[in-house]
Amino acid sequence: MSDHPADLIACSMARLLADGETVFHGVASNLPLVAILLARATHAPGLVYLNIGGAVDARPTRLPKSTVDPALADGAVCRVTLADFFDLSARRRLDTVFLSGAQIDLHGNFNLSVIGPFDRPKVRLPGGAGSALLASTARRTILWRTRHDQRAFVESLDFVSACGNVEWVVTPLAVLKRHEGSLRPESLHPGVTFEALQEATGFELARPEALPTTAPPTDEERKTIEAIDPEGNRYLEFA
Amino acid sequence: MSDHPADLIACSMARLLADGETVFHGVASNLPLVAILLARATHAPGLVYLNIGGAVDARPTRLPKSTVDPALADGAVCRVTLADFFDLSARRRLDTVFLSGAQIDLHGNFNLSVIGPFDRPKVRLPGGAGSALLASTARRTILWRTRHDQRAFVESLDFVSACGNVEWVVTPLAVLKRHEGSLRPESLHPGVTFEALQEATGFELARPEALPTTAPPTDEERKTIEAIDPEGNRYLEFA
Amino acid sequence: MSGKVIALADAVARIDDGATIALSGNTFHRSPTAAVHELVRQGKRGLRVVKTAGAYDVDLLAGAGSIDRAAVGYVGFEALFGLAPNYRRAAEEGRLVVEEHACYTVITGLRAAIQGVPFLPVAGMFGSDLIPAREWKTVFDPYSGEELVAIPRLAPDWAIIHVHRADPEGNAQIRGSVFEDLLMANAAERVMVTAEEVVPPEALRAEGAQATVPGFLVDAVVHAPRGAWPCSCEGLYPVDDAYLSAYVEASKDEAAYREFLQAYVLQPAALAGGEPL
Amino acid sequence: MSGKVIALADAVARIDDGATIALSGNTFHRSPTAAVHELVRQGKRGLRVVKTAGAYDVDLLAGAGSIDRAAVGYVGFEALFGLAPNYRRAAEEGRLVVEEHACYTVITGLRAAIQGVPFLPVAGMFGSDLIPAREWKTVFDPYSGEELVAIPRLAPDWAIIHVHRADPEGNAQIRGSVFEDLLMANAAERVMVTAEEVVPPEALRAEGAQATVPGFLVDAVVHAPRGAWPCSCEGLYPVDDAYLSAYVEASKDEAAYREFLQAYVLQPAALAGGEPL
Repeated sequence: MSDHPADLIACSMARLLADGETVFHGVASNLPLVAILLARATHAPGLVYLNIGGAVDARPTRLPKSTVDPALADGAVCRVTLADFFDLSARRRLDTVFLSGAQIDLHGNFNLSVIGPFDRPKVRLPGGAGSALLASTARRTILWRTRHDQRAFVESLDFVSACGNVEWVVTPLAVLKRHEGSLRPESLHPGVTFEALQEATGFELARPEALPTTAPPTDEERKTIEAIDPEGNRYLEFA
Repeated sequence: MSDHPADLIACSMARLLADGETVFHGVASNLPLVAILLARATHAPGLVYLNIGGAVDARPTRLPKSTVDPALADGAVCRVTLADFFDLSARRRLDTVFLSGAQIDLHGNFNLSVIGPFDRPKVRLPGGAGSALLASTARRTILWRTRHDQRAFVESLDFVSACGNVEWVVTPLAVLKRHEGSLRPESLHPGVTFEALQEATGFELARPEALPTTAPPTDEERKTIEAIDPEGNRYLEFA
Repeated sequence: MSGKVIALADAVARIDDGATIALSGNTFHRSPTAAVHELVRQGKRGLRVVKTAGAYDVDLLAGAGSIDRAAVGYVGFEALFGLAPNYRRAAEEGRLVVEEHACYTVITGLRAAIQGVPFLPVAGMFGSDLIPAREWKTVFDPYSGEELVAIPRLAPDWAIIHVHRADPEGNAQIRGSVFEDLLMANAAERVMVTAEEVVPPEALRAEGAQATVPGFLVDAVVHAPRGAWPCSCEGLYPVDDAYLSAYVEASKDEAAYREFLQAYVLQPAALAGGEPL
Repeated sequence: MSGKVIALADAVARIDDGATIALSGNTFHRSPTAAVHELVRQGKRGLRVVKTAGAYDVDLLAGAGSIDRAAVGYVGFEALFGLAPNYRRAAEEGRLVVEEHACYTVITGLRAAIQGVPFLPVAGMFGSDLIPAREWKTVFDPYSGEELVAIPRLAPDWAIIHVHRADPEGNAQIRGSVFEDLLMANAAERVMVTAEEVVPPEALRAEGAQATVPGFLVDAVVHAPRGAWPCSCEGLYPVDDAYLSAYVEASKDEAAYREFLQAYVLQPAALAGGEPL
């Protein structure tokens, strides 16, 4: 049975979360949302889940398509505002933030702003949202990207929307980690070779001595993901 | 019938308030509190009353001795925090603030900090609380002082806690207004002569051509003050 | 009801061409859409919009040509429909200047306005091309010498805030997520509240200090039931996916977009909002 | 109850001599008095207290010799009893350094800590002798050149917050005026909550997001009924004028003050608080 990349990504990200840490996701973050809820349902019951609507430790019972939806405040213990979570990050008390980039470079810098010149772009992207501040102040950033090709992983960004404490990058092909300022593969998803990964990546990857295969979701993880997201919102970004 | 100076002060201050303005008092401000409630009960029903507990437009039914008391939030339409009111002042949207000074000089600068050197004072006063910011950012400051003598109205302050937009000073002897940077009497309370006022004041006062007598409280004002403050908290500062 | 309650058209008529307007909510949630539609109907031009994360609202204003500047952290249709089609087209064709912000710099700029200071410093951000692109300057901490990015004051002429309930004095209650709305209401020169329900003068007080936005900050109150539609209003109605899907579909080409605009926005009948497609 | 709930003495024992402590409430209202009394009982020394407007709490700590610095906007007994007798004596005798603030500069310093920046600029204040006395420096707006006073970060080691209810995870509910407590809880390195009532883990959640202070900011929860006495706790009990009057009276001379301290503070029996004099 072959897992959908969304499930591999969600599961790989969930496993990166430690019990008890504070974790934040923003807009358009369906995969991080599933990852957070999966981690909380499995190995990290004390995860403190923070989101853009200002909900503290909500327990949503239904996943909306928009990750700003009020449904993501259900069961919260406290409601503050987005500004409070940015402040939390600014003072280095936010443990993990999930961010994404249209383009990502070797150093984990990323672009969500423009393809082409900033003032007259070829493609106007949505904008970095909170990234420029969060990536540089949260204790660590986990990036995800639902496409792994040379348009996404580039030698040179058209624009650096954000850079900073990127620790992990999770894609449909691999889990990469930043070592001494450069991304390198930490595990390859089932069926992916280093050569295929390098081929899909616009910058040169260091080849580590040991390069394990990403453990696919366990049965428990698969069941939990399905229970969390029965409507399959985690696949939206692949549409 | 001779009015207690507290009633004259409260009444004179109430008359200075315009309908619809935003007005704030802080700690230890029993007379401003009575003045605000009196103005609202008479000529200024649309006054927006703000206080240190963050209550917006409260309608206290009972006056506490402490002007930070939760009783002063009764009937509020909204509860924010003190910080919001300081911000309001900082952006020049607070119309009137009531402040007091242990020492007040000719220019309406005042001292609530120390008598003697700052670092080793002869008398350590309570401190200026919000004054240093509010006096310089609120659209106007009304100062009150329950004692009018040469110790209170001085040639030279031991310490300038605050200075700024002081417009009025109300005392047991007179109502003073700042004209071109200097205080001068605007009206003398019943029975007070200019000479007596000058004698009680440590700096030289300009003598205006016309110097009316402060109109004593009307019967309606007297009745309203008594209804607002039946326990006489307005006299506390005279104890 | 008297007080500050006026008709939507009259309230929106008070907004001048060229004004900077901050819009409540975040992406598809509690956007002041009724007022946004009216801005388009009145043919406003040269507006500048302020929002941390916009979606339909900013996209529509960009497509209709109402805004020529957008001070925003994000404009998109999330994973539902991807890029914002009209916003993107306007920016790519040079009709819209995107003053890209990080969401936190929108917040910081609003805070500067609220606190009466011309700028506020922020932690982090070095290395982002936003600093040169936006010509943001730096300051040095006078105590330690540390260099910090200085975000200039962002003071909207108007904040337009959609709320659950408001009274005639402008005291307004938001249920659930407040997003950046209180910052906007405090930072703006003037505030328009559009309310699902206009309640009697004493209602919010009698229920115990239920106002989120104090009335003294508010200039105009508009009764606008379903006024966030097709966006959600917490506890009342969800995002209208079908409408948004049709909007995005129509926006792929200019003629279809104009037709859609005519049918769903320019007709005053569309004002009430929410008739199913 | 497990989680973060510990005994008052154990919680206070975690505070080191020399620590900077921020105290909840304002003048006579919702001061964390139970913890303040315990600080005195444990003979802490060299503490620095942070508060916008203090009264009995700061005065008691000054009289007992627990604090040698006070970063405060106001310390006094309002019009009830005038000057703070022990605070005043300690300052006048050189035993206490008063780092006088305007209340707004306490708020601004806490905000700087919250926002992770070493300073924040404030509007106004020029002409006040606080600027030279506190050696506050200025910054220039890099856009307009305007000069502004820069308030340095004020980051307490501990915030001690008295609340109405808390759960074992530290989620804490304050009813009514929050004063500067949320700023303190966010700015501080560690947070101790003293609670009138400790509720079961799910209570605040089940009632609908009732926490004011989120538990992830909180390190210790102490069950302290009447823990603000002799100060008020909104909705529960008023200011104890009789106690405060006796305190102020006793404080006029050092021997009487010591006796009072012995009878009402140093006896662990006084912990519950509020036995009428």
